[in-house]
Parts: sequence; C-alpha cells; structure tokens
Amino acid sequence: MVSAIFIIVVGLGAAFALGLLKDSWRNGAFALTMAALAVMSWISISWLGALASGAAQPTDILTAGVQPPFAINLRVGLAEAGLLSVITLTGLLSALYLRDALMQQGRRSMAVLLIAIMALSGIVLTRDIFNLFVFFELMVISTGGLVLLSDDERAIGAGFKYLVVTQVISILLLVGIIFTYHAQGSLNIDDFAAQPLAAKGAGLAFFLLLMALVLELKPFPANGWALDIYESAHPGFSAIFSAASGTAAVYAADKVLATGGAEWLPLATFIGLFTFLASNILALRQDNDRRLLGYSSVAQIGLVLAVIGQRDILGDQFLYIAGGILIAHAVAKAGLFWISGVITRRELTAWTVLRLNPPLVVAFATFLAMLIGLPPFPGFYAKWELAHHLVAEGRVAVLVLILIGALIEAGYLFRWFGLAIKREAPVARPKYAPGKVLVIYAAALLGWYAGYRWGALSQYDNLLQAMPLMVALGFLLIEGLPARIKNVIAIAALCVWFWLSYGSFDPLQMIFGVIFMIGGAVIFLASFHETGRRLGFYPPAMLMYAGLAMLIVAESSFAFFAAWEVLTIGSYFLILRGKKSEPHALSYLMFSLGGAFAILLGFALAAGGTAPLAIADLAQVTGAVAPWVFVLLAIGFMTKTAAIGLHIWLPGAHAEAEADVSPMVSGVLLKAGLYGMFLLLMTMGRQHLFGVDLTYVLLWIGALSALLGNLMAIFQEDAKRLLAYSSIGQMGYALFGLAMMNHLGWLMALMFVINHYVYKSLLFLSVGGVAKRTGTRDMYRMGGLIKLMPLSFIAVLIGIITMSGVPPLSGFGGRWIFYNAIMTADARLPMVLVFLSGPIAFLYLFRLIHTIFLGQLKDEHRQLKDAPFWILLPQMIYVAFLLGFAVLPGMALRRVDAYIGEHFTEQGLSWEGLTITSEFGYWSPVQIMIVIGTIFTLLFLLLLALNHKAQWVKQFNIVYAAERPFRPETTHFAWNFFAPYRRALGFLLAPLVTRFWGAITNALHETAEFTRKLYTGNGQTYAVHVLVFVVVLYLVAGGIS
Amino acid sequence: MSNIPFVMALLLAVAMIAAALVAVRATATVGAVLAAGLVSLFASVMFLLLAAPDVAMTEAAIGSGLTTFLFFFVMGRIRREGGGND
Amino acid sequence: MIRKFASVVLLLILGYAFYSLVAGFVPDGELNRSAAYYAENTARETGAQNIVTAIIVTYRGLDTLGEVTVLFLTAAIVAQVLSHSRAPAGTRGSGFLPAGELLETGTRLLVPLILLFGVYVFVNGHLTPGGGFQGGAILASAMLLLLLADPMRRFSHRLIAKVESISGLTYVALGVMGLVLAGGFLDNRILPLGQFGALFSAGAIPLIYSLIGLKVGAEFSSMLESLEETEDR
Amino acid sequence: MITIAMTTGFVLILIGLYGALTNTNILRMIVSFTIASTGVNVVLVSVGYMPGRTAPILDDAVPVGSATTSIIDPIPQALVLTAIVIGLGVTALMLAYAYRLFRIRQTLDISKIVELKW
Repeated sequence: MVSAIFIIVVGLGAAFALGLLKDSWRNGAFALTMAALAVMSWISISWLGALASGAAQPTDILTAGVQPPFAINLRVGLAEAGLLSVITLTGLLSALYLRDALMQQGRRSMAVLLIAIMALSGIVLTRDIFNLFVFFELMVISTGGLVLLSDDERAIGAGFKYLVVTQVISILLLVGIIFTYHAQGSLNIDDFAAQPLAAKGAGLAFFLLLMALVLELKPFPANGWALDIYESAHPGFSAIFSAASGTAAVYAADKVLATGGAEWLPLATFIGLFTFLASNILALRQDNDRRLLGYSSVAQIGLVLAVIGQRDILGDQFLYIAGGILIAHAVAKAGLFWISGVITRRELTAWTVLRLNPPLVVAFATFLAMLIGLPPFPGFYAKWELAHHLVAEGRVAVLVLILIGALIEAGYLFRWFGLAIKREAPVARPKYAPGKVLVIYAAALLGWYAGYRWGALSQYDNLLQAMPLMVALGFLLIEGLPARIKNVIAIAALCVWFWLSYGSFDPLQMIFGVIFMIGGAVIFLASFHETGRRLGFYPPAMLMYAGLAMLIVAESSFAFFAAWEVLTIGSYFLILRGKKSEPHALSYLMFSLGGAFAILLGFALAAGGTAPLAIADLAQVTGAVAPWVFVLLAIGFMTKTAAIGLHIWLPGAHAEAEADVSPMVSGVLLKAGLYGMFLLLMTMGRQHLFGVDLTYVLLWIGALSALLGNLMAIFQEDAKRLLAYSSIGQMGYALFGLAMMNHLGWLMALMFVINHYVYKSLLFLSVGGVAKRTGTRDMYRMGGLIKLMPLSFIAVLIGIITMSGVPPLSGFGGRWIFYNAIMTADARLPMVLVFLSGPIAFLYLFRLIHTIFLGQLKDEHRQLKDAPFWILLPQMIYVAFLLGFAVLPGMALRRVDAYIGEHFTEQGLSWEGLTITSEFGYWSPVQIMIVIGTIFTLLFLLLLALNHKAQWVKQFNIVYAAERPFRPETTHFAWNFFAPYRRALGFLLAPLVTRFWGAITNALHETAEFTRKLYTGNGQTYAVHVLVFVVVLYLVAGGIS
Repeated sequence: MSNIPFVMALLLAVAMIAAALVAVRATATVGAVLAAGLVSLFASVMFLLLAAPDVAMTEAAIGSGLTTFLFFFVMGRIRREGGGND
Repeated sequence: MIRKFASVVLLLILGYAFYSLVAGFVPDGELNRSAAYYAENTARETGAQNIVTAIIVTYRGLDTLGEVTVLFLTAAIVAQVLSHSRAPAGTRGSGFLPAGELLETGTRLLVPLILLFGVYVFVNGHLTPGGGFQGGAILASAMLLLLLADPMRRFSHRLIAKVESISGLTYVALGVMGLVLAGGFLDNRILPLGQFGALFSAGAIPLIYSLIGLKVGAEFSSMLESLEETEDR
Repeated sequence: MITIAMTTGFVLILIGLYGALTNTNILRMIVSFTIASTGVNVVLVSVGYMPGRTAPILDDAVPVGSATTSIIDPIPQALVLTAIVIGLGVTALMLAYAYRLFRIRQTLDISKIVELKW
C-alpha cells in the first residue's frame, strides 16, 4: 500500500514538473497531468478497497518524523479514503473532460488543476487546523485559476467575487484558529476533542472557526458568489467545484464539528436545513441550467451539513448515511455539470437535444434519481436509515423538513426532465466530443456501482439484486431491438415472474398478483400494435411492473417502500411519454413522491427504531404513535388511489398517456394503492385519533371521492378524461368498501379491484383505439362510429354495462355485494352519497355509447376502420372474461371470501354451486343471466316486429352545409350534454382542491422570486451577506464567549 | 517591563490606525496604497516589539514592499489604459 | 448609504465579538505544551537555532510546502490572467517610476549585492532571523530593481520557470527522502545535524530553506514580471 | 502591550473590512483587504507574545537549557509567516483579476459588475 501522502507528493511533483516542459509541448503536459491524477486516484481507491475490506487499518501519517501535535499529521480512514476517491476521480474525469480547454491554455492551467485536486485531498487528509487553512487557501486560489478556463467572460467577475468573499472567510478563520490554539495549546484537531473548550473565549474562537468552515459550504444566504461561479465557470470545473470541493469542505466542517461536542450540532443542523430548504425553493425559479445545478449543489451540501448535525444520534451509521448522500450528490452533480457542457444553450429547454442521444437521457435520469435519493442509489438507503434514526430519537421535525426540501428538489429536477423529454427537440444531432460523453457515461456507471455497494452494505436486501429490477434494467440494454421482440420478452418476463412466485401467494396476493402480472401481460398485447423500436417505453414500463412485483412479495417495510418508489418512478417515466403529459406527469410524480415520503415517515414511526420492520408487525404498533402511523400510511396509499383532495394529478396523467399506457396506469397501477390500503387495514385495523375513528374518516373520503369523481366525469368532453375521472369515483367505492371494515365491504372492495382492472383497461383500450383512428379524444368530434368500429362498440358496451353495475354482468355482482355490505354498516350519510353516485355513473357512461358510437357520423370519419387488431385483441379477451366472470364470480371470490373470513368474525357469504347467499338475500348469476337474456331477446324481437317497415336513411350532413363553424363543438348535439346538471351541481365542482395545491405552488414560486432578489450580483453585497450570516448566528447563539 | 516599549507600542498603534483610516478613506488610490504600505511597515516594527524578528522581516519585505509594488504595477497598467481615476 | 450604515452595524457587532476575545484573553504564563516541546526539543531534533525556522521547515513543513505552492499557483495564474490581456503595444513601463541614468547605474551596482544578501538571508535561516521567504523576497527585489531600471529588459522566462520548477521538485523530493530515510515526510534528519550553531548544520533545513528562497524569489519575480510585462513573449 | 497590539490588530481588521464593504473601487477593496490581513497578522503575533521573554532563537543569550522559561511561543510566528505569504498570493491574484476585469469591462466599480445574479 502506497502511503497516502503520495497523493500530495505526486500532485505537487507533477505540477512543479510541468514547469520544466516546453510550453508548446502540450500533449506531453496533458499526459503527465492525467498520469498524475490517475496515480492519485489509484492510491485513493486502493486505500478505500483495503479499508473497506478490512485489509488495512486507519493509518496516521506523520510528517517530520515527530508525533502530533508537534508536527502535522495526516490520517486515512474509511471516510477519508472514500472522499479522496471521490475527489481524485472527479479530478481525473474532469481533466479528461477539460482536455480542450487545458490544451488551449497550456501547462499552467494543468498545474493549477493538479494543485486544486491535491489541495482538496489535503483538506480531507490533514488533522491540523492551520494546515487545513493552508490547503483551503490553495483551494481558493486554484479555484480562482480554474474559473478562468471558462469561455464566458462573466466568469472573471464571478471569480473576483469569490476571492472577495474568501478574504472575509480567511480573516474569520485565522482569528478563530489562533484563539482556539491559545485555548488548546495545540493546533491538532484531535486534541480539541480531548480537551473540552472550557477556557474563556474558546467558545467564540471555535464559533468563528466553525463559521469560516461552514461558509465554505455556501450556506444560504451567504452564497451568491458560489452560484455565480456555477453559472459562468466551465462545466468541467463546476463538476470539481461541486463534487470535489463541496465534498472536501463538508468533511472539513465535519472534522471540526466532531471535536466541538454535541452542543454545536444544533447550529449545524439549523444552517444545513435552512440552506437545504431555501436553496431548493430558490431553484424553482431558475431557467439557467447551471445556476439551477448550483442551487441544487448548495442545497445538497446543506443537507449533508444537516445530517452532520445529527451525528450524535446516528452512531456508526453516520458514515453510511452522510457518505451515501454525499457520494450520490458528488457523482450526480459532476455528471449533470458534465452533461451541461455538451449542451450549447443555457435554458432548461435546451436539454431537449439530449433526446437525439438516448443513452445520455438515461444518464440524465440516473443522475436525477441519484440526487433525489430514489432506489437503488445510495441516497435511497441513506434516506431510509436517516428517517429511522431521526424518528427513533424524536427528531421528526428535522425529518419532515428534510422530506419537504427533497420534495421541492424533486419538483424542479423532474420539471426539468419533463421539459427535456417533451419540448420540441432540434432536428440535427449535434456532434459531441467523444471524450466528454465517455466521462458522462463513466459517471453514470459509477453511480450504479455506488448504488450496488450501498445496497450490499445495507442491512436489507440489495435492491440491485432483486430479480424484477434486474430484468427491468436489462431492458435498457436491449433498447436497440425492435419493439415487438421487446414486447414478447416483456410479456414472457411478467408471466415467468408470476409463475415463479405464485406458489407462495395467499389469496389476496394472488388477486393482486394476477392483476399486476397477468393483467399487465394482457395489456402488453396491445403494445404489439407499435412498430419500430419504441425507445424509452419498455424500461419504464418494466420498471413499474418490477415495482409492482416487488410490492406484492414485500414482507418488510423496507422492501415495500423500495418497491413503492420503483413503481412510482417507472410509472412517471411511462406517463411522461404521452404527447401533452408533461405537466400532468410532473404533478403525478409530486403527489406520488409526497405520498411516498408520508409512507416513509409512517414506517419510520411504526418501526420506532432502526431494526427492520415486517409489514405484519404493523399490527403490533400501539400507543399514541399508532394512529399517526395509520394516517401517514393511508395518505401515502391514497395519493396512489387518487382519493379526493389528492386526486388532481390523475385526470391529466391518465388521459394524456398513450393508448396502451392508460390501461396500465389506470387498470393496474391504481391497484397498488388499494393493495397498500388492504395491508394497512388488515394489520392496523381501526385506529382512533383525537377520539375519531379513522376508518370513519376514510369512509367519508371514499364516499366523497365516489360522488365527486363521478360528478366531474359527467361534464367531460374528452373521452379519456371522462374515464380518468371515473377512476377517482371507482377508487372511492373501493376505499369506501374497505373502510366499512366488515367482511362484505372487503369483499366488495376486492370485487372492485378485479372489475375495475378489467373494465377500465377495456374502456381505455377501446377509447384509445377510437382516438387513434379519429385522431381526437373529444367526443363531440365523433359520432356514429357503431358500424365502422363494431368491435370497439361491443367492447365499450360490455365495459359500461359492467361498470355501471347493472345486471347481468359482474358489475352487478359488485353492486350486489356492495348493497349487502352497506346494510351491515351504520354510517348513513356517506352511504347516501355513495348511493347517489351510482346513477351519476350512468350519466357519463351512457355518453360513451351515445356520443361516440351513435348519432351522426362525421364526414371526415367515413373511411375509418375498426381499431387495430392488437388493440382489439386484449379488449376481446376482457369481454370474454367479463362474460365468464359474470357467470362464475365464485372462481375468484370464493377463496378470498374465506381468506377475509379470517379477519372478520361476522358471517360472510355462502357459496353453493352457482348461487351466492348473504344474510339479506341471494345472487345467482346464471339465473340472472337467463332472466335478463330472455327479457332482452323478447324486447328485441318486439322492436323488430314493430319496426319491420323501418328503412335506412342517408345521413344528412348539416355540419358542412354552410361555412365551417368557428367552434365546431357548439354545433354538435352532444356537446355540453349535461349543461342543466352543471347549473344545478356545478358548485360542487369548484376546483377548490386544484386551487389549494395551486396556491401552495404559487406561494413557493413567489417566495423564490422574492428571495432571489437577494442575489444582486454585487460582490460587495455578497461579502455583506457573509458578515450578516456570521453576525446573525452570533446573536442567535446568544453571544457565545 | 520598562515603559519605553509600551509607549512605542501605543504610538505605533495610533500611527497604524491613522494610516489605515487614511488608506480606507483617502480620495486617491495611490495615497491609499502608500498608506496601506505604511500600515504594514508600522506593523513590522510592532512585530519587532513583540519579539518576532522573523515576522518583522517578512512583513517588511513582503507586506509593505512587494505588495505595494504589485499595486503600483497594476495601477500603472490600468492608468495607461485610461482608467483608475477614481 | 444603506450599505455604509449596515456595514457599520455589522462591524460593530463583530467588533463586540472581537472585544470579548480581547477582554477574555489571558496571556500564557508558561509556554503551552506545543511551544514547550519545541523549546525543549528543537535543538536536539533538528539542530536549528532559530526555532521559528525549525517549525516552518520541519515541524510544519507541510504548511510551508503548501505556502510555496500558493506562490507557485499565484504566479501561474497571474501569468495566465495577464497573458490573455496584454496591454496595447508601446505602452510599456510601470508608468510610475520612470527609469533614469542614475537608477540604471545604481541598479548595476546594487543588484549583485542584493542577490548576495538574499542568499545570505536564506542560507542562515536556521541560525538567525530570516529565511527562505525573506531571502526570496530580497532576491525578487533585485529583479524589481532591474525591471524599474530598464523595463525593456526581459529576464528569461524559461530560466525563472526552470528555477521555480527544479527547486520545487527538489523540495518535494527531499520531503520524500525524509519519508524513506528518516522519520517521515519532510524530516530534516536525512543529513547529519552537524554542529549546533554552525552554518552547515540542522540537517536538511538550510538546504530546504535555500530551495524555498530560490523558489520564492523566482515566483515573486515571475509575478512582478507578469504584472509589468506589456507584450507577448 | 499585548492588549494594545491585539486591539490594534482587531481595529485594523474592522477598518479593513469597513473599507472593503464600502469602497466600490475594486483596487480600494483590495487595499482594504491587505489592511485587514495585516491586522490579522498583528493579532496572531500578539497571541503568541509573552511579556518579558525573548524571541525564539537559541543563541548565546538563550541557551538551550533555559529556553522553556525564556522564549516566547514560536508557533504563532510560524503561522504568521505563512499567512503573510499566502496573503501576498491572494492579493496578487486579486490584482490580476482586477486588471482583467478592467480590461473587459472598462470599469473598476464592483457595483457595475453584476451581470450574473439571481
């Protein structure tokens, strides 16, 4: 093992040696630089490997052959080795990335780069406070030099501002150092720990020292200078500035904080959280990509500082958590800055150009996911552990603030991703320098590798070894294949996964498993319709299904939460594919992540410690915390089922998705939320908060969702939106059934789970097929399609019969169980609401037939054919299934009924032959079928007899008799069909919820807009900010002495 | 011990602060630079009083000498290019 | 105006903090443990008379290496900053201190003396006050005089850069030798400590301090020259 | 003695900072910063001073054996040496930047260099 001091020796030696080379011999100089950086990286990594595997012990390196504190000593432990690896690797890759700029500016700039990396390594290694100052100054000055690599002349101004501010910081630092030295009699950081700072003035000295170090972390609001650098510097350098400098500075602050004792930690927590939240809010208003990344960097470092503030409770997990966040941030931020370097313009929408190079999009998504802490990246594990530690120690407020900040961060990062994916892209594919692109890919791979390592280190399963996830990720590798081949593989994967796992399913898991896997596979049949390669469809779709697959088999809260996030992120990418779905996908993601954070918080509360929690153990949660766990988990699950109040993402997301995606996210994905609710109610049962039975609240939410969802659906002109709103109502029914907390209620909820999957998939597919043919989703642009699209018509007909719950199809079964169920419950008012919403569903469902298939055919639709075969095929499967299920509901429900019977003592249903009996009556599907069939046949024959003289009349097209109307919808008979109802019930539809969430968003944006005026751009003002920061904290801390 | 260093220190302190005020408030940049050099020079005498001959030498040579010249060189360049009047 | 007021308020509060530092300051009656260690052991361990020098070159050698690097870095960056923005041709000279006959003659006379003095200062750094930095500054002042006397004169950039690099490399190499041959990086005991108080004593300290002197002198010169220079090489 | 020096140092720091925060001319800001760093150096040295002792040089007047009781703390001096040199480096760098800025913007007024903001 090579001593770590050689990192410094090699860096310096190479920098000095560069001076000996001829200025013109730049290739040689560059080679020397790269070689030196490679050696530095190699030393760091070999230490990291040895320390991590236990082959080496943390080592002190003495200089001058004298023991500390009398001479400077350096230390390499696991943390140091990890950070050194980050720093040197960032340096190495950035140097490669900066090749052109370095070659142009010559060996001097290469020497500056080498010294910068050397200095950052020194900051990490040294255990001497004044030595730290020297390395800090080296970092500052080399930053001043590297800023010059930019082509942007504004960088000079930014560099100067930076120097001004660092002068102020240096003054504070030196004063702090000398008085700390006076109090301690030593400059060695480890000696501070041994002797508490008791001497008079020592506290203030330490405060100044700490402030200086913290200021290097660019705390809000004393960070305008850093943002200016991020905006104007060469992205290759910004990567270093963010990933390496930030990392080193954080570690310096940590080193000193660790010695100061616990009383300083709240200060760090406060500064960190404040910075994290404020910078994330500020970033909301950024249009400049690099400045946005700057804000995000500042925020992330703030987060790490906040985590450092928790080191008193994190114990030996501290390194895992803080390191996870720090490394994820370093890799992601470096990667994003590197990407920004291959993009020529600075507005966020310029990133659309990435689409012409799909692997770069994957890299982009990887970095974003790492930043936000999504699985399977280190930040995810860190977030999980952190949440549990914080909750275990009662620091819930800190956790909540962190989660809010993370949510805001996800908001602007994914808005950006949405812009890049959905806005118009340039046509010409730009030529990227291969070296630069290679560096970006290297960073992405490192990110995945870090995720793998963190997974291996965690006390839970390594997510990257979970088979479904591996399969989903495998689709990234076969993106080049034709869509149909990938489709076959996808279907096979779902079936195989089901086949492998169904043996261990209980009946509940079985139902959901069939829907998720087999149901998913059926919907995939429709995807055969797509030709070409269909880039970017299969990986997210399979990611979603992987999440679902992992969700069903999840036994621990960790596995459940990981699966939840996986399916969320997969479905987000999937929804984003729709033509106009950019804002809706974002709102979906925001709600889902918010819900996920609620779940995280709930699980953490339930666990009450850091030991893994089995889902089944939720039942053991008691005491004051239990209702809160219930509330949080329920909110989390209800964001997925789009319960009223949390529903505003759904209509857009479901309606704007592609034809075969809508059934996936509606028919399949919504059930994940119900599955969660099932588990929650099954384990935790009735909980009371402030004396209120929470299931009673759920009952109300379910009833309101059912009523309002249906009500909103009737006023839609867009067929898919109509179906989407109806899903809100349908999920409301299911929630209502669950919340009744009795046998029949649950059975009904399960019935809804099955039925909703089938008819919503069916309807979305058929409407999607029609929309594909007609080119519109607006029903008033359609009409009279019955003869042109007969199969679609049959599908819709069967679908709406089932859905509206009239006999003879299985929807009626659902209704029947439902009516039985509510007779056993005693919540009258919500029950009335639910009753009311039944007929309302009729109103809109009937429009699907009436407006689309009946009435006048539009002139431009005369040549239409029925929907494509592959879109029809699954519809026909569903039709067949519905007919079968109508006759034989017992085939699925019977076992479930028995299973539910384990949870509820009261009488369930009795199943005899084909007849089902409850205490209120019986239901024999076959009899009903026969009766209804007979009535229908009789009526039909009667009509034929009465109308035997009827003759076909050519349609008389009035629409185009005169000029083309300005607003074609106003001439359509079915437009605004339910206007009278709107007048009567419109008040119920005031978009209160939308306004509420809109107001929150606006408030955040306004705050951002107002606050960012702080950053006047004047370097002197920034210096004032720095002083204000210190002085205010000095006052807040009560005049430390 | 004796009063002489004490008085000298006091005088030096007053002189330094006065020079510093001049440096900060002076209208002409040249004057400011010279005053700052003077502050440095007084500081190096102060270092001698504080029994720090090494520091005194360094401060005299670098703080007051080289720094001042650096300022003049840059100001010279700027003046020749038409700026630096304020 | 607001800024002035705000600055005054801020500085007053900061001043109060400083005041409490001064007010609470109690000078040590005895040397603290670090200082006491140096007082007792410097002579034995390093053989240097000037304890400050021993600390700078040996005990805190890493700081000093960093410090030299700061100058190296600054010289490089200053050169780089200015290489992008050379003044228009024909406007040479510092503009403040016009050269004259007297200055030129004086320079010729003085420069060798100054150089010699500079070398004396850093070679004796371990014995008397002064050392590499002071000596280096003195060397640079000779260069300064040359520049002032004749702004047209160019010292060889190559020479300065070579001196800079070679002394830097040797410095680092000596440090590594300390690691290999003695107790650690920058240990001065790679050479015999010699007779306490003699010129050639204190192990590698005089050598290192001389290298520092050369390097610092070269760096200062290069900086001065970059700032003075007005056209492309 | 110590109090005078230390107070002077702190006053210099404050004056320097005041100058740096109120002078809009870049060169004047840099001048102010050099004053502040001189102040820091004075503070540093004064912390190491001990009344009645001599400079930390072991010559005939201060034999090795009695060093512990007769010299002042050498460490702050060593630190100040480093700080002075680093201060010069930073000053030089700032000056170079100032010149470059002047070349680009034709102004030395820092309040006019605000094209990067928000």
